[in-house]
Amino acid sequence: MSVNLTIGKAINAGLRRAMESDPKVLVMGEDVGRLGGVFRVTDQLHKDFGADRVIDTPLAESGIVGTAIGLALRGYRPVCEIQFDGFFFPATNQTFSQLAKMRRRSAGALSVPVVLRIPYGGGIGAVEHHSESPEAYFAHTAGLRVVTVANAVDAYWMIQQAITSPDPVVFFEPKRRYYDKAEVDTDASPDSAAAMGSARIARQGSDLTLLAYGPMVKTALQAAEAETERSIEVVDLRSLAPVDYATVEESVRRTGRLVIAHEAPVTGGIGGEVAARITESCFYHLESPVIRVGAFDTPYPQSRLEEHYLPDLDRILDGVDRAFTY
Amino acid sequence: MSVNLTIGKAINAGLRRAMESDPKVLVMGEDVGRLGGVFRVTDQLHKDFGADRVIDTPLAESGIVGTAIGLALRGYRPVCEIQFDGFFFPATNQTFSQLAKMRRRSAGALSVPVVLRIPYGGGIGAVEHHSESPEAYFAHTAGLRVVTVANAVDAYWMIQQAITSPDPVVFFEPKRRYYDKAEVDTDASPDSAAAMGSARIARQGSDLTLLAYGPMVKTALQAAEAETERSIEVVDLRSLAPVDYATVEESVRRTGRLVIAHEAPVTGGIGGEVAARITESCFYHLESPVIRVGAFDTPYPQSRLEEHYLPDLDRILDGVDRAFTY
Amino acid sequence: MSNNTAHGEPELVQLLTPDGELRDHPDYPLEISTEEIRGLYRDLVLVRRVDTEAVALQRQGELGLWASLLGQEAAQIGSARALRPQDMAFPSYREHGVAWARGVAPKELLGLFRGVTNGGWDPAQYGLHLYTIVIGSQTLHATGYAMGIQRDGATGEDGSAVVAYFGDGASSQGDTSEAFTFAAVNNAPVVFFCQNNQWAISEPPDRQMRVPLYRRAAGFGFPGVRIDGNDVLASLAVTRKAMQQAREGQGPMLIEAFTYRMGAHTTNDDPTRYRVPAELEEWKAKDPILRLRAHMQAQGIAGDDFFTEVESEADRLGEQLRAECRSLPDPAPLDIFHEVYAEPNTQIDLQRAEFADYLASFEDAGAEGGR
Amino acid sequence: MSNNTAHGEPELVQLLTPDGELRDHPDYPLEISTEEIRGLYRDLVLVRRVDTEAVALQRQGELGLWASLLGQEAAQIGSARALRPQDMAFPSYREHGVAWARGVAPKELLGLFRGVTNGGWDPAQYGLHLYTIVIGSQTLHATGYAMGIQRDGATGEDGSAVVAYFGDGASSQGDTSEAFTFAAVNNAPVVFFCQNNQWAISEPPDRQMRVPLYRRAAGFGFPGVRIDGNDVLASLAVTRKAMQQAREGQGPMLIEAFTYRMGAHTTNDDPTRYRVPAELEEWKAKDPILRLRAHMQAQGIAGDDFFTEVESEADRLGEQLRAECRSLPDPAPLDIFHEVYAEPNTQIDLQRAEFADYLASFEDAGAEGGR
Ligand SMILES: Cc1ncc(C[n+]2csc(CCOP(=O)(O)OP(=O)(O)O)c2C)c(N)n1
Ligand SMILES: Cc1ncc(C[n+]2csc(CCOP(=O)(O)OP(=O)(O)O)c2C)c(N)n1
Ligand SMILES: [Mg+2]
Ligand SMILES: [Mg+2]
Repeated sequence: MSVNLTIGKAINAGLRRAMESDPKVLVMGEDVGRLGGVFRVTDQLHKDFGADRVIDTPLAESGIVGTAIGLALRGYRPVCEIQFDGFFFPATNQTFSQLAKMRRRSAGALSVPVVLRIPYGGGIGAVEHHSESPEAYFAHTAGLRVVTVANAVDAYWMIQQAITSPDPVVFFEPKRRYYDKAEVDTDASPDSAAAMGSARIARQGSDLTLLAYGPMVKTALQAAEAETERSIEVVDLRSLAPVDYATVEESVRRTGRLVIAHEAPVTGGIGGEVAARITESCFYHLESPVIRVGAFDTPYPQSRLEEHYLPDLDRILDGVDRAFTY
Repeated sequence: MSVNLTIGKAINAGLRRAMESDPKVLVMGEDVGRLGGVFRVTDQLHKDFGADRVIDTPLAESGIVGTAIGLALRGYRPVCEIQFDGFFFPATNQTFSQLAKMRRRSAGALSVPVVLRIPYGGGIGAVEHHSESPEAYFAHTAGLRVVTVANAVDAYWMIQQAITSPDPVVFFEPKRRYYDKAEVDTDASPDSAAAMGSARIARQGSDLTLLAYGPMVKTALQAAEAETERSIEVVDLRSLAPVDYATVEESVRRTGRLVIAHEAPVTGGIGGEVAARITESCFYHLESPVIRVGAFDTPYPQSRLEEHYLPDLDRILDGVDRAFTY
Repeated sequence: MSNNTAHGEPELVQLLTPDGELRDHPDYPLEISTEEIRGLYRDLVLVRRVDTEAVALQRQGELGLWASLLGQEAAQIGSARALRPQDMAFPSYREHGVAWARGVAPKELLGLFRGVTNGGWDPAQYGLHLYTIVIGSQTLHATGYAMGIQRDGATGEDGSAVVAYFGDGASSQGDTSEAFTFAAVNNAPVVFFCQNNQWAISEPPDRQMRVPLYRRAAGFGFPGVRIDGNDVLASLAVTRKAMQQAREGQGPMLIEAFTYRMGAHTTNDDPTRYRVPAELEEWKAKDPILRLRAHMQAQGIAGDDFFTEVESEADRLGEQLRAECRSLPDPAPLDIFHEVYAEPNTQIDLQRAEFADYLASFEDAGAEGGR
Repeated sequence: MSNNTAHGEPELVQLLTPDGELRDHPDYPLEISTEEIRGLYRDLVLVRRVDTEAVALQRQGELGLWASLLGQEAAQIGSARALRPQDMAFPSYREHGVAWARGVAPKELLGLFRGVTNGGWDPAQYGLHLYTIVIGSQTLHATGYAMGIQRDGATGEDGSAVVAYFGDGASSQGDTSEAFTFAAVNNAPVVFFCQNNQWAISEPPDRQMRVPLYRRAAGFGFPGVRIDGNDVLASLAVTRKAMQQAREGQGPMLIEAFTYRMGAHTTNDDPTRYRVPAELEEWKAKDPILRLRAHMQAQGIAGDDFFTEVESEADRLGEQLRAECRSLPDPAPLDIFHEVYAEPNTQIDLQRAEFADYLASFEDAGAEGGR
């Protein structure tokens, strides 16, 4: 059955399907119960699955991830909602030092299939700590898988893939795109979905590869459309750790140029890593250095400045222009 | 007066001098008092400056950084010791979301000149969580300055510069080099010291630039010596945020090749950022892609494997060789 | 699983009943002039008006968000009026009454919620730190600040102390417990003031605690007390005593102000999803303003002209605030780089320069406005 | 600043005095056979021997580090022998006695300290989670695990419960307080067992707390009790009751075992820098093994032959352990990549392949051994 779903509702539908098919799947976090989460991503789940499976936790992120680890050790599959990107940090120790390392340190004896759902990114006019893009911290942390989605179809499938994955998965949700809609065939077989680790060619082109993920994919597609002189290929990265370099390299070898756009500050962001890797593997194919377009290396500013802070269509096209000056 | 000091003792001497010249300087952390810290870096300070200025804190890293912020808001200059790299993470929220952002969010009304001293890196045969290299997380966090030292002279001066800096500084100490010695002129004027933000040409060369920082500088110098066929220039980065690109670029433009070595896992590490930046700014000067040599993208392994996990002389020279295959 | 939350009716310090009657309390004798009582009334009414206006401004799109203090005026005004100029308060994000009492102009508060600043005032000037949004973080800042007061030797009868505001939800956060520990072992002059407003967004206190919060303090080695948070006199008297004890070296104390969040969590929130109207009705009967007015009327502390005058002062304040809100200056794009660092920073300075050039390129492009 | 730590002499559950006399306790009646008592004695002696051997092995360079349990044998053996097979224990890093009682072979513990593994045993097999080094973290894992037991419906008289071990220092960590909160509001079947061994490396308890720790529990809404941690019978009886109450749905409990770390923090530590010998002497008189032996002798529970046999068993165990330690297999270089992820991972798989090639290049280079 094909339904028109927003990204938020697609995740909700994916959560529901996962909970239906596996009684070990739990949802936990602040306000995920009767409220359905501040973005309503867990809407109705509390009513339908009960308070034992949809757990309103105390207001403590370390506690959420720490108890989720314990639940996972007991055989459960907790899906934790971190209410906003900026509120993840109290859980860093449990995520980076405990969750990420549990499998290897036990030589595989322990499995902690925890999913952390994190609404991330800016552009919603919010106050401080509600617009962060912390994905690079996670991608630098061995033992975690890190993914993000840009449309409702991926949202529906990837949340389910994240839940069935035996590895801990950090699932970044592009909060300013929560209301973007697409047709989703919710009855399709899971096998029909692309693998969670794969990148996606979101638009074909021949002159330059424009790589984006999460909320920036839409902006990248708009930029590609606006660019009338050159043919831009847009790659939606989807998996930030590991990165599907096969797809990115194939594209870059064809186009010879790469621009990477993300909302996170440029310095130390995902873009630097991808640029370094691609430059090494595609050295003789690159006609210009990889150009990165991201936020500035400053704290996320007050919301009246965010349109300047975040890369937009113009900034991306400026990056594209720069790539052609070499 | 020139004295032969280990890196650990040089930091101790620098702390002492800072405490003598400014009564607002405090030292705080776990076991920094009578014990003098597990590495004895605060040795004798408790005896000489008392428990009000050398504070044995409760065992809570978030509490350490959080109260240090409060002390700084009251006009103090707290120097916090985080006992080991792997125990920083409970303090991530206070460091990334509070300390780093305080100045900008207050439009400069608030100053939080806190120093976090973090012994970091591996190679000491330790158990889990005692050998991490988390510097990239910090360098990706706007509002922090991030530095590290590779010898006793820099250790002595840079800890003092970190303390006098009005900005929060994360000061990474290469724990496996704590006992490396050098002559330090402890009476010299602070003006004679190089600026904290500057990189240092540790060894001159003409065929390839080998960039390292902290514990890897020594290994890099050894590799440069061992490499008889090519002339290797070694740059000690020292400041990881901001990076002194002027010095790095000048070197790379001369040599045409760059290899970066660090202990942290390659993916998402400092090396990727520097590689991306240098590739953009020195595109026409690079005769090969920037090559990175670092740890693998796995959790730090049990200590019997660390010699394989960490880049060593051979791995660095392998990287140098690779740079010359292009 | 049954949650044995057992929130019975613990001892609760109340000096003014919902009907406006004064009650003596042996530990918290009230010394207050009628002038002060009139002042408190005025405070309560005016901050409620600020709040009402702000909610309206948000509805009109002038603010991005607002966190209403409706119902919590007494807890805030009472406690903040107990402070001295040299004291320091660390608020969370709902302490508009505290800000008011500390002398911060209401329009300064709007900046954060309008998105034109991330802070708004100079904390040193008012003895009020900036709002803190990450739950619990400020409890540690307050404790560290109090440790600084100790090191300054600024304690004693005429000394300084600190108050840290936080919510019932915030009590679960590790930072809050760590603050209790640091304050206790350092005997720091800090008063922890929790407004237990019965909700942390959609979660009731039984999701955060199993016994009344004020008891938490004893386990950390300092006194805790529950007060009627809708009683401005209890809030004043108990906070005054706690602050004085802290100043005089008796260490921290926890005050749990039992109150109620009459509004939504913020203007983004829809409380109908999780709470029943009956609860609101019950708490309306305990309104902090009505009871003080009843008391003043019964005791002849103020007449109708006073109440009318406060009402029109509120009207003027509201009008002024609406105008001030709309004229809050927008920040300039290059403010993004402002005061990220105190010292020159090559990374930031370069980006600022590049961005200035980029912005200029649009101006150069003239009327077409760039691409 | 004066620290009013006020660690008086709070109520402390003791069933066996330092002189070996039995004392009845109304709340914790002891039901124990002489066979069990002999078993406990044997446990105490053998884990002490394991510990002594491990310290020696570290001195000989066979271990990188060791955290000695000397002095804490009774707290650990008593509590761990109170567990049932279906229970789960979450240790910190010093719980060698707990590991012993759960059936983990001592050599498995050495792996971590020798640096050949980061864990060593399969937690499910023994009902003992791996050691956790980051202070306090395991208290949350334990609580989550207990919440899982609730969801499995595995509570009740024959059900399961969890015990979380932590230290006096760990009580300051935010995670520990969060675990108390999560356990309390969920009424989770978890017992928090704190070995207050008077030191957190060089810091005495007055740097962590102002009143005895067991009182912390009441502030979170569950019972706390202090026991004589050098009394194996008290540890057994109180833990048994706490676990049974937890299983039966009465929720969490905190046990503070008042004991003493007789050795250094770890083999890296030099306690002469921060503590006086007199303290040690005082605690030697409270030795857990001597008092049990005195009791057994006085009551005729065992004769000399028994004690001699345990001694020679300890000798054999020590010898075996020395041999086992030296023959623990070293990990292979490619183990670095082992089980980082369960699923194939392009990033790791590539690095493993490259590293295998790199290693092979040295072998190819033949006898010269590479560069
Ligand atoms: C660390 C953190 N987690 C989550 C949030 C999101 N959040 C904002 S307010 C709030 C509830 C706070 O409840 P309480 O402490 O009772 O204060 P109140 O809003 O009732 O004044 C939550 C969960 C946050 N700001 N910080
Ligand atoms: C989060 C964290 N911070 C610091 C350390 C370093 N450290 C290891 S043991 C220890 C003291 C622990 O004291 P306590 O909890 O009393 O346990 P004990 O060692 O006495 O058994 C410290 C500070 C750590 N392991 N984890
Ligand atoms: Mg509340
Ligand atoms: Mg201890």
